[in-house]
Amino acid sequence: MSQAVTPYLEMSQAIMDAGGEALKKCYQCGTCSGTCPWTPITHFNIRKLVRYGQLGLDGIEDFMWGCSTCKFCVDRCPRGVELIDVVMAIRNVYSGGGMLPQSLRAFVGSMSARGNPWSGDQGSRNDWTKEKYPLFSEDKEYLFWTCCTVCYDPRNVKLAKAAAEVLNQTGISWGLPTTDVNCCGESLKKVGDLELFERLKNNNLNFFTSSGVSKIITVSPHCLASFKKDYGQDYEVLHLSKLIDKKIKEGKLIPKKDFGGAKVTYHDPCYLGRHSGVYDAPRDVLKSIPGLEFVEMKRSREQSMCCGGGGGGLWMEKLKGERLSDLRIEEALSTGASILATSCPYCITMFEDSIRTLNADDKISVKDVTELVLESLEISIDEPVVDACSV
Amino acid sequence: MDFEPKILGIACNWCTYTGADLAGTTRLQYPQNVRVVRVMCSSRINPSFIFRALQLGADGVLVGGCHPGDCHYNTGNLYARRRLATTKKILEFAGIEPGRFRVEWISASEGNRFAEVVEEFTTQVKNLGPQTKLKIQE
Amino acid sequence: MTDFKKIEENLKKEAKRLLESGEVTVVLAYGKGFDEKHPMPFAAKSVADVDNIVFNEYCNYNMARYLVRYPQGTKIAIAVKAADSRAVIQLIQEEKIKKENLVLLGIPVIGMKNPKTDEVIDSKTTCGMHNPVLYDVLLGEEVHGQKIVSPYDVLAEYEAMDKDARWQFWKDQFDKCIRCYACRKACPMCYCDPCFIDQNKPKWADKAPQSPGNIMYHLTRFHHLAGRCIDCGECSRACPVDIPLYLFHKKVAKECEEMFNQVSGMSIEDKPVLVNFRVEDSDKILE
Amino acid sequence: MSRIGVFVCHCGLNIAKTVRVSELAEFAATLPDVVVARDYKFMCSTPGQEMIQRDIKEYKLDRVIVTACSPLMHEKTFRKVIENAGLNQYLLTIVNIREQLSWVTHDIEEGTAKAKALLNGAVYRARLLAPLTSRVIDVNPDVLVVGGGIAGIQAALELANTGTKVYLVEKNSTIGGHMAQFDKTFPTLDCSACILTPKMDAVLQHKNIQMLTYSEVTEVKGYVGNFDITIKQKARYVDHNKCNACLACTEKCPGKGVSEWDEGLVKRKAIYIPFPQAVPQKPVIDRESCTYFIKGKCKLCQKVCEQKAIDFEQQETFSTVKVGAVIVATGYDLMDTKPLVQYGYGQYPGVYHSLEVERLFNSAGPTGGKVTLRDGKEPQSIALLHCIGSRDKNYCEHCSRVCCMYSLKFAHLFKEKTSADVYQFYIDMRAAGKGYEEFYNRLIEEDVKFIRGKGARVTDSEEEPGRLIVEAEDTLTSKFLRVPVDMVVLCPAIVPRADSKDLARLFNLSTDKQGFFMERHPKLAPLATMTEGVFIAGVCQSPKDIPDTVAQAYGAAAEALTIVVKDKMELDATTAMVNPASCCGCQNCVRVCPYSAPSFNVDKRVSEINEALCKGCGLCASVCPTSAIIARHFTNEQVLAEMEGLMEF
Repeated sequence: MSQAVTPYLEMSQAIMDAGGEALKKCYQCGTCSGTCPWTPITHFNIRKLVRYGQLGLDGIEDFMWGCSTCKFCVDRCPRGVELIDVVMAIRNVYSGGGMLPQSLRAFVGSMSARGNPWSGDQGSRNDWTKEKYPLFSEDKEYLFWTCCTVCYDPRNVKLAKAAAEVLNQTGISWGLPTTDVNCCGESLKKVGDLELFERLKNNNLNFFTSSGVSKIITVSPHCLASFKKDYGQDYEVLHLSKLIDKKIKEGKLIPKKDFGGAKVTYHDPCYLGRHSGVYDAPRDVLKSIPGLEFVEMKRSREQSMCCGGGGGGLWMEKLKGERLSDLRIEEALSTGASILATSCPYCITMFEDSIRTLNADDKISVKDVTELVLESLEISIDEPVVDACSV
Repeated sequence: MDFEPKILGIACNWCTYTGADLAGTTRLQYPQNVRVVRVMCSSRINPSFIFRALQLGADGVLVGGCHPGDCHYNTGNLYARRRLATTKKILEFAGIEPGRFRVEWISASEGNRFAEVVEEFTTQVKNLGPQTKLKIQE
Repeated sequence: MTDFKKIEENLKKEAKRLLESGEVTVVLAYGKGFDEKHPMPFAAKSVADVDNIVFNEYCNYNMARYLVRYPQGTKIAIAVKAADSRAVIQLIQEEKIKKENLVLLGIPVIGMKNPKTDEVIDSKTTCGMHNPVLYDVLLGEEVHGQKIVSPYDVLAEYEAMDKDARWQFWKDQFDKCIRCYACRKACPMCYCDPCFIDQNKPKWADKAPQSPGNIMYHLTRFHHLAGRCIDCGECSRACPVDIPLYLFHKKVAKECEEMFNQVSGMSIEDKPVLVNFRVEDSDKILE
Repeated sequence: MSRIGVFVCHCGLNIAKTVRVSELAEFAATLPDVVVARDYKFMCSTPGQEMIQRDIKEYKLDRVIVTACSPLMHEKTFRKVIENAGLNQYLLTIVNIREQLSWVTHDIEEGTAKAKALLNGAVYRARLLAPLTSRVIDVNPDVLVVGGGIAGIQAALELANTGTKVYLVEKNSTIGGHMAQFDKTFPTLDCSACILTPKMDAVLQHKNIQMLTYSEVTEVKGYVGNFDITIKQKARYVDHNKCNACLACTEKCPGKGVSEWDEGLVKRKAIYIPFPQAVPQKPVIDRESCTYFIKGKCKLCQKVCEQKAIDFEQQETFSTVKVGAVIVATGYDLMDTKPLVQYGYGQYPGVYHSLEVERLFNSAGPTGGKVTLRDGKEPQSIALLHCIGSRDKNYCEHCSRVCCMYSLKFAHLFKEKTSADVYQFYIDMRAAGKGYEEFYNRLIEEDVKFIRGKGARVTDSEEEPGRLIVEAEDTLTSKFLRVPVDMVVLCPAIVPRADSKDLARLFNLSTDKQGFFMERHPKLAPLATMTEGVFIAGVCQSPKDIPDTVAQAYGAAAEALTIVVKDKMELDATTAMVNPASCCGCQNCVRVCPYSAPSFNVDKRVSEINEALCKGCGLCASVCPTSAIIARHFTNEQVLAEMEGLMEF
């Protein structure tokens, strides 16, 4: 077989047409790939992806799915290339050609059929509430937008409950979406299925409009970023950590429980930090909890490392040694912290997996900032234990 | 046929006129509705020039000067800012669409800004339609 | 209520004293007209003239109008109501007159009337102030306790109009103009000689009383008076076809106050706003 | 009735491509007062110029309209042309149909239509033009040079050698600039001091140069030919007339300041000369680090000074010089790289910027020319990181032009002075200069490791504490590299001086997007500025190397000379005047003029304008309510007529 290839500029044009216009600007300096957390551990190479895109070359199918859209490269790029747009465009063009990897097919299929990535029954979206919390109505100020992951994933349901309880303590009026809504579609868009994303988006927008929503609280930074950047509407969208920080500073929430000097470190979710610019609020919240000793990891804030769960990464299988979350857990462990706090359900899922595979359960636990706040308010969300005993 | 507005541009020699030249040197493309009168400084612009231009049938007037602080004559554009702002308020209260008169600071190095402003302003005036209020009917 | 008789007495007394002592050579005040409703601007040059001085609720004229007619250095006493004193201040700012040559006979007053309509001139058609801003002698008790009404309130109705309606309103008004120039004649700030509209080189506008020339005349005049008009309303009262010029002047004054944070004729230390600037003026004013 | 000739230029295809030029000429012939209209391929060529001159005579033209490129390009050319044909130069009108028309549209219909409107406006305006007489002024024969780096030094010497008196202002206490900080110069590797110090000395010795060190320009008045420049002499606290440069004071001084000259790598005394070859060889006292100024007592220097030259009471002084022309050569700063946290400057002691490294090589530098790290050890491995902040949309978009080459020079010197491995992390190697590519080849052979990939991050090594790791992708192999090194050298963007905006304001210069001073024309007038009589040279205009800087200095000297060599010069006649018959005495003109050109004649009750002070901005004309002020060449009638013409079609 000949090694010679010919540039295939129609492919290049197709990528640009799909929103990857920015690939024209790239001068291949390698800042992106040198910055990308994946380069050292996988064969994914963002610079090479752009280069292949520029010339329309074949052969990127096996590594184009590696990007977790952490935005580190975009912030550093000296040419202002919107690399995430390029990734989305390339994925769009290729998945349009039926080249979706196996592990993402279930994800996209579930999104298409059920409107959520977890193959959950749409009608049972609010089952976790046990009808304890109100639905949104016009007289409520805030819509509490529950991410699909906190509705369906058993670990993250705890986060949903914690969030709901904390919201009740803040004194604001809030309600939940009905089960008609679906996933915000953020990850789906990053996977390149722009058409399905539009459908999900419009469905959600219909709900917002018909029920008179103007202020939204999200528990997942992915929903936050999506509503702010991709939905193109003028809603006031707030991440829960910002609200909690505000309410603590106003004296509406008063953390009481003393953690007795437990060491906590904080992982900046890419979509809360680099994508949305929220760095201080979750830290201030942690620092306001009595008896928690706050330590920083080496890579923090703007320099934070990615957990690997963005851009569809949460649904893709990664080999051991090719997982960013493993590296991040090691970094957290090296600080001596016993609690790894974060503010994103994806990060929680990724880290809990890693802790299990690294057998670090006894050394560190992952908590959402909201869960720690609830604990410090000395409110329990555990199911009544009476029944369990009586069995 | 689409309405093609006539726009009078008045540009100061040192910044905006030079910037407009730069747009040409770098071959930027923009709509050709603006006809530019060159004056030495934006402060040369008498408010009556603006009223008169509208009477002569200009659908819009675009004034360009150096950025405040960078005036070739030190402070000329700082006076111009006040005088042209007042002109704008008078036009507005008389019932002339405020979108027909615009003042922009465009430096000699901002060829792209010039092209951008002309593009924007032309679209804006196009959307407002022909200016008939002050135009002297033959 | 103002005691007009008392003020007239005081005015005569002061005028007599100033002329007698030679402190001034002329007293600008008001004299008898063909009836009580139509007093006249009056310049008393001798003690004998003083008897002809009157003051009543129809003495609206802004006597500052006449100051620039006298040769520089003439010692003048002038009767000033609130707006009149602001005109004097504005003229001092513009270096047309000097404070040291003036004796300001301040008249605090409420209840001045428009002789045409017998309506009280209030903040609607004048600046709404009752006490002179600057004076040397006060001829009556200062007025206090009046309800404070913004002179700009009257604009609300016009500002709320849609721009086409507003254009139609002003076009109709300006179309009435017969170009008699009574407005500029009555205006204390209109001292230009020659007025731009009378020039042939350049010819800024047609001189015939037709729409285009009328509009050019009025719009340009509004700009010339921007930040200088002291809102005495004399232009509108002088207008034989009742064009409410005061409305436009008020609007420009309001905008100038908002943009430049300065009110005309309030301090002799100020510089007229359109021949002045601040580096920190915001570009927002151009939006 | 005037007689107008219209000359439409094709400018090759530049104009003719999007404007139907012959149709435009035919159209022109139909306009009022136009007696002849022609089009021609290149109107600025000799045959084109001769055609205009012939027609002026043949048709008795009294107005000429040239429809061509921007007036900023050839107005002067064509003014000469018509003047040589006996017509007053101000009777020329240029219609800009190239920069502002044919180059900004592709549509020939649109182009031709707009050209007609513009031409019509020009005809209307031309009919009202008046002949103007240029003012002739005396020219001051002296020149001011601002900035005592290599550009300023070279320009000053050139001028002085022609017999011109030069004032050389330098804000530091010595001349020499950045070049005096360097050890070697690329690509020839000659010693910077060896080629610079003789020139510094020549400045000191030259009878035609008055050196004003530790000084700054604070005010600029006047205009070309007659500038009045106020210069602040900062307080040195040492009387340089008395000081005999024995430097006993600097030995005794207990004060400790940070050596700016050594880029903060070492301390210096409070009374000091920046480096041994400084010119002048006379110390100054730095208030910030002087024990006396901090604590109120010490005065050791005063005690040891036999000349009694120390004067703690000295104040800053101001003087005014009069000059005919000015050369601005104020150089550059390096960009502060601290905000680029990924490179660890200021965080890791092993990370240096390029000027610090220059000082490490220099035998007069903090290490006596030995390359050692801050802990005194010799580095075993060194990484040079190109394009730090340069070619970067987030910081400076421009290429700093010299970094590739000085990095090669550094690599060579590292190889010469240490046994270290040297890595270059680059995006593109730019070696476009005489002998530069050859130098690059030489360095490749010296076994410098070139890595094509921008350095992405510098971090400390977990395995070997104290070492640094440079992370980057080698884009040629697509391998992610982690290179352990002892020393990282950042090549930061070259940026305008921090105070360049202030200077631009003083001299009325324009600045480009990055803040460098703008030349009048990028190709044809690279040293002139928008301010007549003010020229620029060196890196203050844009990043460049020493050969280019020196070449510009020669050029700027020649430019300045063209002004001061003449006793008299013509000034633009486009000033304002007052028609006293129309002046209402409002004095608005007096209030607004930035140059105090108008004054009020109290006796006549009218304003008058001093034309020598007037710069022709026209502000007074627009604030004059009675149109009594005539802004020559931009009169109300002329502007109104042009507007009318433009709006007619």
